[in-house]
This record gives sequence, C-alpha cells and structure tokens, in this order.
Amino acid sequence: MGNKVYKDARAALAGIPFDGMTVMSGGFGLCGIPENLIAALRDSGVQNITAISNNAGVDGFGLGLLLETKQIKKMCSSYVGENKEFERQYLAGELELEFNPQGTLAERIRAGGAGIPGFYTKTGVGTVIAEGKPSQDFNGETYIMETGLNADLSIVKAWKGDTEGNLIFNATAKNFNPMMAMAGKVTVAEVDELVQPGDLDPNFIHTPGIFVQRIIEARCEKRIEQLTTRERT
Amino acid sequence: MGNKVYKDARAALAGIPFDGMTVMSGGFGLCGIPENLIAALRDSGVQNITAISNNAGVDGFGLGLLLETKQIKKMCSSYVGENKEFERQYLAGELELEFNPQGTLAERIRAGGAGIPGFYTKTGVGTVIAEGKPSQDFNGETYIMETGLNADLSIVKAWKGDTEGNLIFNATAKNFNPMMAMAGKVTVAEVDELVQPGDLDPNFIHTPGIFVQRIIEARCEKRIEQLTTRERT
Amino acid sequence: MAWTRDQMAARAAQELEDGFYVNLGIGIPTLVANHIPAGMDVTLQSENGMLGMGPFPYAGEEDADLINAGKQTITTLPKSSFFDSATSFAMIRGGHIDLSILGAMEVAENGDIANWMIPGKMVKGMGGAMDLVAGVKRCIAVFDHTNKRGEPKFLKACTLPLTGQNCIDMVITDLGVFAREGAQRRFRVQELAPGVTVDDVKSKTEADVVYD
Amino acid sequence: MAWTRDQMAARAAQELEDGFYVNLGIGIPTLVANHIPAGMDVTLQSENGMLGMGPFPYAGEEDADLINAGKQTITTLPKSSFFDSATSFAMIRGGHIDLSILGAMEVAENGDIANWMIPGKMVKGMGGAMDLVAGVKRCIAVFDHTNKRGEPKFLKACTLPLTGQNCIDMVITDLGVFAREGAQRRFRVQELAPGVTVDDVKSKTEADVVYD
Repeated sequence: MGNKVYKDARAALAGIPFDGMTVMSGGFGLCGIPENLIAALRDSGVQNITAISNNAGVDGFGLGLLLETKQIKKMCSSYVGENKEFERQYLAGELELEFNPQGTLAERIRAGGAGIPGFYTKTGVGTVIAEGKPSQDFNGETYIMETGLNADLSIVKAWKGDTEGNLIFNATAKNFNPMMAMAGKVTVAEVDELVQPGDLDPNFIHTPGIFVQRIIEARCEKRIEQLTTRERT
Repeated sequence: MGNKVYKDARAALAGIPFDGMTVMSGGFGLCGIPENLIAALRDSGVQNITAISNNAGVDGFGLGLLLETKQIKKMCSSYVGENKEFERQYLAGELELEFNPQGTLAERIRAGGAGIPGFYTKTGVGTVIAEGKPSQDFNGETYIMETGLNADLSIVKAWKGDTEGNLIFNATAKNFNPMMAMAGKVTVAEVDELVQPGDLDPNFIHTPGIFVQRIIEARCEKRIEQLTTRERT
Repeated sequence: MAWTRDQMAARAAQELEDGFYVNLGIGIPTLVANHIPAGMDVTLQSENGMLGMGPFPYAGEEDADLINAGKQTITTLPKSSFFDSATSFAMIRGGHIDLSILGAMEVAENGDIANWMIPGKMVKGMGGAMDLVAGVKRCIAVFDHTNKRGEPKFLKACTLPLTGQNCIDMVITDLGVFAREGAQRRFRVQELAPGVTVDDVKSKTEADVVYD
Repeated sequence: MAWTRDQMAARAAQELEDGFYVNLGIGIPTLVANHIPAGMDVTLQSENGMLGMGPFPYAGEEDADLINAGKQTITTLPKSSFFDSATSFAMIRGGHIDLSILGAMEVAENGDIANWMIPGKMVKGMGGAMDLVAGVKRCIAVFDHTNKRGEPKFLKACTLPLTGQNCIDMVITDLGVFAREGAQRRFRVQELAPGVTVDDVKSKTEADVVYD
C-alpha cells in the first residue's frame, strides 16, 4: 500500500529540495502557514528558491526564516509589508520581487493546478501589472492574459488530514492552501490532526487526497499578527 | 431584512423568465437536478430557451419536460444520449446543439462565474471542438481558447440550504450545481432541507449564500437511471 | 466644518442597502461596519476567505485561524461561510460583491484610483485592491480631501501608479460627497460637510467636478 | 486464441501500480476494477465528482445521489471524497490522474484516438472523453482489434472525428498489447494473446507497428 505518512517535516521533505526550485507556501499573513515544513525547508539548506506565497512572513517567523538565511532568490506575492529583513534585502537588490494582485495570484495557482496555462482577467488593466502582458477585448471590455503557475514543491497547512491525503481546513486558515496543493508537482501537507480514512466525511473534504503526496502531523505555534479584541460591555 | 426564501418553485421563479433567455440547470444525468424548478420553468411558458446543462434529461423527466413542450431552442451540453425526443427534434432540425467536452463545460461555467472571459485548455486540440477557436502555444504545446459562460438564470439542486442561501450538496449530486450557482445573474436553489443560519458549519459550506438569490424547500423524486446492484455473497 | 473620520464612515454607510454584500478596506472604510443601520442585512466579505464577518472577539476568545484581510482577529456570525482564496476572488472578479469601500491616495476625475504604491518608497504590494476595484459592482473611495501638505488628492489625472482605471463611482472626503452615474459621466457634488462651501471645495480640488 | 473481454480487462489491470489514481471508461475498461491485484492501493476516479469509487450497492441500499460517470449506482469507501465537476476536471486536465483506460472506435499509429462520434449517426456527445485523453498522464485504449466487418480499427490514420491527438500510450486488443514509449515513438508489439501469431496481427492491422 502506498504510504503518504511521514514521521516529521524533515523526513517528509527528504529527497525533494534542489537549488533553484520553485516552492509554493500556503497561508495568508501568518494564518494557515506550514510552520514546520518551512523550518525543515530552511534546514535542508536548499538555495535560490523562487517562493510563491501571498505574503513573506514576518522577521524570524514563517517565510521570514528563509529570508534571514538568504535561501530565497525571488518572491512572488501580493503583499510583503510586514517584514523588515525582506525590505532590506529588496532595497539592497539582493532579492527579486514579482507582485501579483491577490486574486490574480490565487487564480494563477488554481489554473496551474487545473492544467490551464493562461486566462484573461480585468484585474490590473491600465496598471503596471498589465505591462508586457497580452491583452484582448471581450464584449467591448479589455482584459489581460495571466499565466498558470506550478511549483516543484507545495507546502500546505491543514487542520485535519487522513492517511490518504484528504484534507480539511479551519476557518480563514484555508486561504491559498487548497490551490497550492493542486499546483505542486509534489505537495506535502502538515496537519494539526492526522486521522484514519473514513474519519473525514467525504462530502466535506476540501482537498482530495490525489493532490497530496506526503503528510505529517505536527504542532504549530500559530502566531497572531494583529490581536484585536473588543471590550465586554 | 432581505429575504431569499420563497414558498414554492413557481413563486421562486416569478418575474424571472423571459423568451430567449439562457438557463443553466444543474445535475449529471438525473442526479442532482432541480426537478421542481424545471417543472415550474415549463409551467411559466417561457419560449426559446438556451439551456446549458451537462445532459438533456430523459423523455418526460428533467430537462426532457422542456424538450417535450419545445421550449428549448438550443442545448449546450457534453452528452445527450438518453433522450429520444431530443434525438427526434435534433435530427428534424428543430433544436440547436452545441457540444462541449465535459471538463471544458464545467470550467467555462466556473470562469463565467469568476469573471474570467476566456481561458486556454488542451482539451479538444486537433478535434472538431477546436474549429474556429483561437489557439496559442504555451511551453511548446498548443492550447485552444474557450470562453466563460453566464446565464440569465441558474437553477440548482442542493441537499441543505439555509435562509441566507448557503448550500451544501450530497455525494455526486454536487456535480455542476456549485459552478452554475456562481454563473447565474439570478440563481434559484431548491433544497431537500431548508435550515436556519448557523445550522450549517461555516467550514463546510459548498456554495456561499452570495451566489444564491432565491431558495425553496421542495421534495424531489430522485429517479435512478441505471440501477446497478451486486449480489450478497 | 470638515467631517471626522467617523463621520466620513457614517456617510459611506448611507450607501449601504438591505441585502448587500460589501467589502471594506483598511482604515476609515473599516469604521463603516460600526454604522450599518439596525435591522439592515449587510454581509461583510473579507477577501482572505470569509463571508459574514463578525465583530472582534472578546479578549481570550481570539482564534489564530480566524482573521480578516487586515490580519486582525475576528469572529463568525450564524450566516458565515469560509472559502479558499480562488473562490473569494471569484466572488470579487465575477461581480458578485455589491459594494467596495476603500481608501485612496489619489482619485482622478475619470474614476482612476491610486492607492497602492509611491515610487521611491518601499512598496508593500497591492494585496487584493486591484481585484476589488476591477471586479466589484460599485466602488466608493473614502479619503481626506487633501494630503498633509494641503495639496488636492482628487485630481485631473492620477500621478501615482494606478490601482485601477475608471472604476470609482463615488468619492467621500472630509469635505463632501462626489458621485457620478456611470463610467462616462463626470463627478458631481452631491453633498457638502456642514459649513463647507463650494469655494472651499473648489480651492482644494483639482478634478473637474460639476458644482450645481 | 484471442482474449475475451474479461481477459483484456485483466491484461489492462497489469498496468496498474500501487498508489495510482485511475479513471476507467465505460465497457471493457469498467471490468478492470475486478482485476486490481489484492493489496494494491488503486483509487478510482469517477469524473462526475468522486475519488475512491466503491463497488455497486446491495439491492435496496442504492442512493440516487451516488452514481458513477456511467450513471450506475455505486458506493463509497473509507477514503472517498466528493467534489464538483470543475474540480473533477481540474484533476484530469491538470495531469493528476495517473492512468486512463478507455474504449476506442479507432486508434491511429500516431496515437490519435476516435471514440465519440460516427458522422451520419445521432451523436450522443463526448462527455468527459476529450478531457481525459488530453489531460491524463497515461492513456490505454482497449478495444476489439477489428470491427464487426473484420476491418482493422488500429489504423494509419483515424477516419472518424478525433477525440484526441497523439495521446494513446498503449493499445490492448483481443489480439495483443501494443505500446510506445513516447509521443514521437512507434507502437511496438509487446505481447500477443495465446496462439495469436504476428502474421495474424499483421493481417488485421493497418497501423505501422514494430514487430520484433
């Protein structure tokens, strides 16, 4: 029986990293990021990563870990505002950066996973995002073409997963994870809770196991970036 | 408070049908079809419908009801093999037919709902499906462009829905329903069970209420096309 | 007297309608949530993947898995649903959101908006702003009428890199409300803050606006 | 002696590998499910929206909401998951399915396949066949070597409208197995049914096949 379960993040990445690889990493801000797999990717020593991730983590956490060690050559993101080391490296010309509107990024990743090499969107028409991209009119409106994205490795974070790789996500920790799972040549998932086949309701599986090649159960710190509360009245 | 709940299928369609309209109707075969809304659409007397549906029902059931009464001008489907009246009308030149590969049809509908007017696929390259469609090479492979689809009205069938329009589907009765809900200017859902907000787990809602404008609870017959069983041994 | 931030938010809230699905940007637009009329059914979308955004949690009840697009901890409502980023932006790009209320650095008389980068400064990224202005049915920009140096931000043409072209339908500033009825129409003064005169506005506005 | 339908299915099942995700077409391909080696983990996809297709239900336990792509009632397995048609074909188009086994009216020596329409006859539609042959990593066509009139179906070029171009990797007929190692390569006889000779095959094959 094909076994997708690995004992920890290091074991789950064994044999996958190579210098110059493209890695998709799930999460929005620090919410729903594969903390353990990011740390294991850093420990693998892999260099010159092109990282596709909506954000760049914060200093010393999330993808910030890989920025500190300069293992990332290029970021493909929609917003990178929370990371000082990122800013330093970028202004020093040590880091390449490709901005994508968030919805375009999400759709490019889904497209990559779905075998769609290009699609048209009106997002970014008339802005710097449109520069150099083919455009076409549909029903009298102009749209630009964006391309599908794939990765050599996708690392994603889920709430529960079974040994077949079926995943479910919790609340807004879902975000980019399901599409990235689809777009990785190899997808490795870390889950809060690893369960047996049949423990997840087949009607409510967010990511079918076909999109997940390796899986680990691991504890996450789950840092909060903007703790915001209201007064009890 | 905006109220999406209607008392029956006839009431839910009131004011929507017009001659020449485009209607998307969910389901695969007779599985997951909006039986009551199809009947109400027939009863509305609307003419010259362009129907987008993976299949065409069977004689006297599903979209077969609208074929019998010749209310359908054109079908946009992937497979129409189970309907004799369809065949008769088509061969007599009374009915237009546009075939789409099933995956292309599904993706065109999703694209329409997602504001994507065109996308590239390798499905159908070198076949009659590619005729007249723009093609483009990506990474040395040829792809054809397909366009997004929208409808004046989408009628869908769900398992449970709440009064906010949030829907969940059961098993393979999901099929085309979620995408069609996204692609209708107006989407009307019929559900086996209408529940209150909070009765559905927000993590496991298949179709968020934003895609559903009207909803009814209605009993379905749920016919089986190919009853296939095995022997107890 | 010019409106306060909260008054601007309250004015923007008057544009809400029963049954609306709305996306609120960061800053003043966030305050609009406090001014939704009682009994009006408005559903807030958070583009990181949620419909039916509830209020901030009580201290100790925060959930790291439940945040809004500003990365603040939030809560659910009975009607809430969660979805992935592709579905979230399918809603936005597909025109399913009724109204987007967002901040701006500049808005031009042709409806262009710039709110994501200042050349020469570190660029944080556009996040979902370009998708929102391109996809949402109606966009309202809320911003101070002038910048810190007293210069107009409602311009003949944007000087900063655009977030979107010809997509703003209404401008609400501390001085008043400016609306147009279509992408080919001119903005017209619809309302002025108490004590603000047309001449006040004219002196602080570069855009060619209709003053009736 | 030529293989029976069930023997053809059994031969096709030898192409399965542990961990494979597989889509089986209607007809002989459906029978392949009966020949999955014990202990081998193979997951069957049904393109109407299911992974982990289980056996037919016992009489009285059928569920109208649970059918396969042939519209037959089926059951779940512990590993099963359901999804919508867009996701189902994202799997197929995106190359996530390891193997598709499908029937054919004609296959050409360049890997073209025709299996969906005969001009002049009522056309039922291609269903998911065009997506499968274009998207799945490896495609095996299973069909009788000749038609009812004894004419070859493994041809120099397809005469019927194509389902897909240059997409078949292996042909299994009642006479034998023909495989190629890449889209630019020729098909080669890999195995013959017991008692079938190369001359038998040559006389019934139009395609330019390598016979070693």
